[in-house]
Amino acid sequence: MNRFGFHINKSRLIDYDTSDRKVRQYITDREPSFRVCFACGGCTATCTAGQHASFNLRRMNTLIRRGEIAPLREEVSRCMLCGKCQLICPRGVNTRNVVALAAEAIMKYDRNEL
Amino acid sequence: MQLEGKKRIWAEYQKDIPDDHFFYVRSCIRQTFFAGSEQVFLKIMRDDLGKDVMEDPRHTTCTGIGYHGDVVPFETISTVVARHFALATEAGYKNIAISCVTSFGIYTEILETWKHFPDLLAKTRDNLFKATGREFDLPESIAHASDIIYKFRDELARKAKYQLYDITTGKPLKVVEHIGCHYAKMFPKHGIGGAEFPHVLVGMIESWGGEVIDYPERRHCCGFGFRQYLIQANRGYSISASRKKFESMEPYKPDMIVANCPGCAMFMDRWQYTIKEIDDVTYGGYKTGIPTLTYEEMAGLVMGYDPWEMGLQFHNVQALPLLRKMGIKADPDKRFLAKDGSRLPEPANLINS
Amino acid sequence: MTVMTKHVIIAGGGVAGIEAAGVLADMGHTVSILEKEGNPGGHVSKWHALFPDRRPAGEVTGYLGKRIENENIRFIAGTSVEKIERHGGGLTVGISGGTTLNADAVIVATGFDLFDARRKEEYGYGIYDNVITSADLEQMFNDDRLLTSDGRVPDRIGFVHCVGSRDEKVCNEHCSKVCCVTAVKQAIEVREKLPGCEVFCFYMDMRMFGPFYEELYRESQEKYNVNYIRGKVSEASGTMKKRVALKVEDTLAGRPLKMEVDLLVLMTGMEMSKSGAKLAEASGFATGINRFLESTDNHYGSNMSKMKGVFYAGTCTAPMNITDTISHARAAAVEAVKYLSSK
Amino acid sequence: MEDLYARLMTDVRFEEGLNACMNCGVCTGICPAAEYYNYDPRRVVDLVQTRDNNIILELLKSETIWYCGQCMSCKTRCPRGNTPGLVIMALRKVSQELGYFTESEKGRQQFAIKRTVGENILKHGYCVVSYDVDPKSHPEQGPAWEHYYNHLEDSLARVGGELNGKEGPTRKISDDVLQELKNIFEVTGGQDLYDAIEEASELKAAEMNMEFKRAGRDFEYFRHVVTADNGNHQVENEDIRREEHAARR
Repeated sequence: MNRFGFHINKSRLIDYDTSDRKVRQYITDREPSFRVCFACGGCTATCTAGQHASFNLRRMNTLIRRGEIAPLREEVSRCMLCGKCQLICPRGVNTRNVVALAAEAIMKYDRNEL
Repeated sequence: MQLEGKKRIWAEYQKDIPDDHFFYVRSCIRQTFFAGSEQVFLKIMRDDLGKDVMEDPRHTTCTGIGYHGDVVPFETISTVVARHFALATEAGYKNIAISCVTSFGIYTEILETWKHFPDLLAKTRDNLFKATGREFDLPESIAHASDIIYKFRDELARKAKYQLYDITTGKPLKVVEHIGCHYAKMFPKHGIGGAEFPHVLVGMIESWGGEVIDYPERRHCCGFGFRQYLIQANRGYSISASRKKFESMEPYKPDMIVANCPGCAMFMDRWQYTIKEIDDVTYGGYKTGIPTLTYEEMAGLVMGYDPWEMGLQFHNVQALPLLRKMGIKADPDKRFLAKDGSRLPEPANLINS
Repeated sequence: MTVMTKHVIIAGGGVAGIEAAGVLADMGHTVSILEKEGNPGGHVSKWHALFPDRRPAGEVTGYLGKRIENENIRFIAGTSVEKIERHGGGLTVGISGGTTLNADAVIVATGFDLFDARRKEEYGYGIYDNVITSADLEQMFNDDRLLTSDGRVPDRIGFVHCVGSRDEKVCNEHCSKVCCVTAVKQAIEVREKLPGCEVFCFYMDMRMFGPFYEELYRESQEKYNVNYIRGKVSEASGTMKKRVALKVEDTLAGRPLKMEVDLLVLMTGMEMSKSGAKLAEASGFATGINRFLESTDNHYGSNMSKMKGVFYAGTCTAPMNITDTISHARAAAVEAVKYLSSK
Repeated sequence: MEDLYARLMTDVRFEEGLNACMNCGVCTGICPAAEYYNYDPRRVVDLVQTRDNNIILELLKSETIWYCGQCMSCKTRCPRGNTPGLVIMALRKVSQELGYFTESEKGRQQFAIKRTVGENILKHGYCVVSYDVDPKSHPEQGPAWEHYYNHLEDSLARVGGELNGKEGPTRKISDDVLQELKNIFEVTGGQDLYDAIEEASELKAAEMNMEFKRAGRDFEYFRHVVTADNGNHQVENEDIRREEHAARR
């Protein structure tokens, strides 16, 4: 700690002018149905992983769209890929594939391959 | 930007400010950190404008920082404010002039609450009588002290010795105006110009020859946040909010910041120093910091008051370059003097010194 | 059966007024349409294209133009109805200029005003150059000139829903219904004209109430990659580069968001028209808390006023799309005919 | 359990501050606290309007209600006429009255505000007084303040004031006047709130095995509440964090 006893805080803002949407692009190119999510939350309500851990696919999708990928690393690993969400999605999003692609994209992102 | 649009809004939010006979209440923060500002306000009012301003030494804090720090209940602060109304009533004054923006917000909130809940007014009368034996009439008007200077800005402009004008370049000074949140965000119709485009400082700056900067974070809070500054562990909140503003205004190369709220003026000065210490970053066109003034100090400079007798030297960002631009001759060696006129050691690490 | 020709005055020559006149004229009545503006058609005549099928607005104005080419219809431009009074068995209608006319029945079709976006001060309409309204954008489409005030091709455009609607700060608690789908339509049009331009709609709820609206919304996502952010824009500011900086909460992410756009489009809602409000006040017509005309019953009396012989048509009673306005106007005409034949 | 919602409703600020929220987020969009804390005023209002006493109890014990800076920017623009900042003020009051504030790190800080600002009011007649802003505990005030503070009488004289004078800035507030203030605090519940803060804090200090004194500021618990920062206040997802914390234990 510095002599003042506090730090200048980091911003929690989603800054769309500087955020990185490569992961979003990667997913959308390979799974176009990702675009039509209208954030009803049906996936999250039915989610098996969500019953036991704080996994929220609806919110994860939103963060990917905004280019906020930092929380993604933890999130994707929580999904058990059971696919129940896909059965319930009223817009027919291939949610399972979205999660798989997100995991793939974040790996590539970290290796500078995106 | 289209000025016509702003003028339309300014025309909508005007309020009646009385012409004379004010009962003045001081501010905790202003009298502590900018005592010279309160004094120069009184001098301008009394000596330059010939107004009657009464100050009763028996008035106190409104307890606003305690109220917004959540240790003082609404019933208590209402009664403390009612006591000030009682003092004004006893002295025969109907117009309250308020030094502090937090107080101004609170006075407004209390009067509005009493309007909607008359039983709370009755209860407050009761409480005040029980506690002090005092009774009060509601004031006819309440104004923030900056409202009053705004009202007389053109008269002051006619009597001014200096302008907000850079004599070295022949251009108006670029001024960032910062309005304390509690001035109009809670009750837009009680602020000159409303909440989104307040005119109270813009009017002064333009009347006195300056040019106002409208930058994206203009309306953002300075970050005081009451408990967010009072407690050391929380101060990251406070400094971060000010930094956000500095970064947003920096590209416009402002010559100074002026605020009508004592807290904002204090923080926007102090945080420039702290940010320099923590991150080695200074703001201002030439990395010299941006002098941050109270509106009384700005008015005082224009009216030709001695900057050191207003206390401009007690800011971390020193105003010497600004004074040079305005053509004000002020001896830097006379900034820090003892009562007997002897020189005190100059503080180290001031910005712009 | 012989039809006794009666004289019906219609206050307002927009979609509702013209359609009601058309129905009455078809049935042999003499109709005078009094329109305060110089031309018939109302707001739609200034629009470029219509939702949900994005047909040119000209097709509807063309239809309306043909509708008033009827020997039983007299279209009086530049004249407004100021006051309606009942005298014995008939109605007298005070018009601008101080003259009065007699009528057997009157249909009020004074329509709506677009919300004056300057009243939402935090968005800076009329102050920041690149803040425009949905009506301004239609004009840009008409002029085929989709540029910022300083002549740049926009890279990013934001649409703010509910400007002047669902907002007690401007005394409009009602939903204006059509702005959501208008934003979707305009977003698609922008994406078609400028494929390189990112488009964002800031909404609270997507109210896709009509046939093929929801489908249009989906198409905007699927085919046009329009972005939707759930959050009411808190504040817009001008930047040094004449862009517009926005502050909003992305409520689905639960975090504040900031973004700069080149153009900010305010989806202005519908308000009771000022002329309609004046007429209502002078004539003693009841208005609701939303300030639109209040009919005798929300469900089965939506064309009925409390003054015998006076009927309401279209958006003077509530925000409506064109389809519903035309249906409502036809119903008003039917009610008027029923009344006239019973006299 | 006491009906906490009903209790909140007796606060005029709560009644004024809470209508029906439609979760538009206009408050959070401009909230300075939402940017630097894991804080969302929209969510607070939405939770409170459930009227669920269990949820309200959680809030009263939470860090969440202590993040707001009461700038009141949320009041200007709410399309439903709510003021999340006022709702927060009402929640904080009840949290202190019922002693729940000591359950959170940020809430415990109320004790220090009472001992500083709170006591200044009754002792000196002002919330802040120059001789109490010690540069040692306020290094962020910088060199200008340090000079001013170290030469208080000289500095004040320079700007036309007198320390503890009869009038003007930083004058001495007379004992009669201070007595009036004390009476007001007694009559209006101000003193009760002070007492509630003291009482709960003393209990908490004992529970935390920390030194506590009934006056002053020079003891462990005071220093702790002023400086403690567990580093979790900005964390993106508090739930995840809590869960992980439990898992590690």
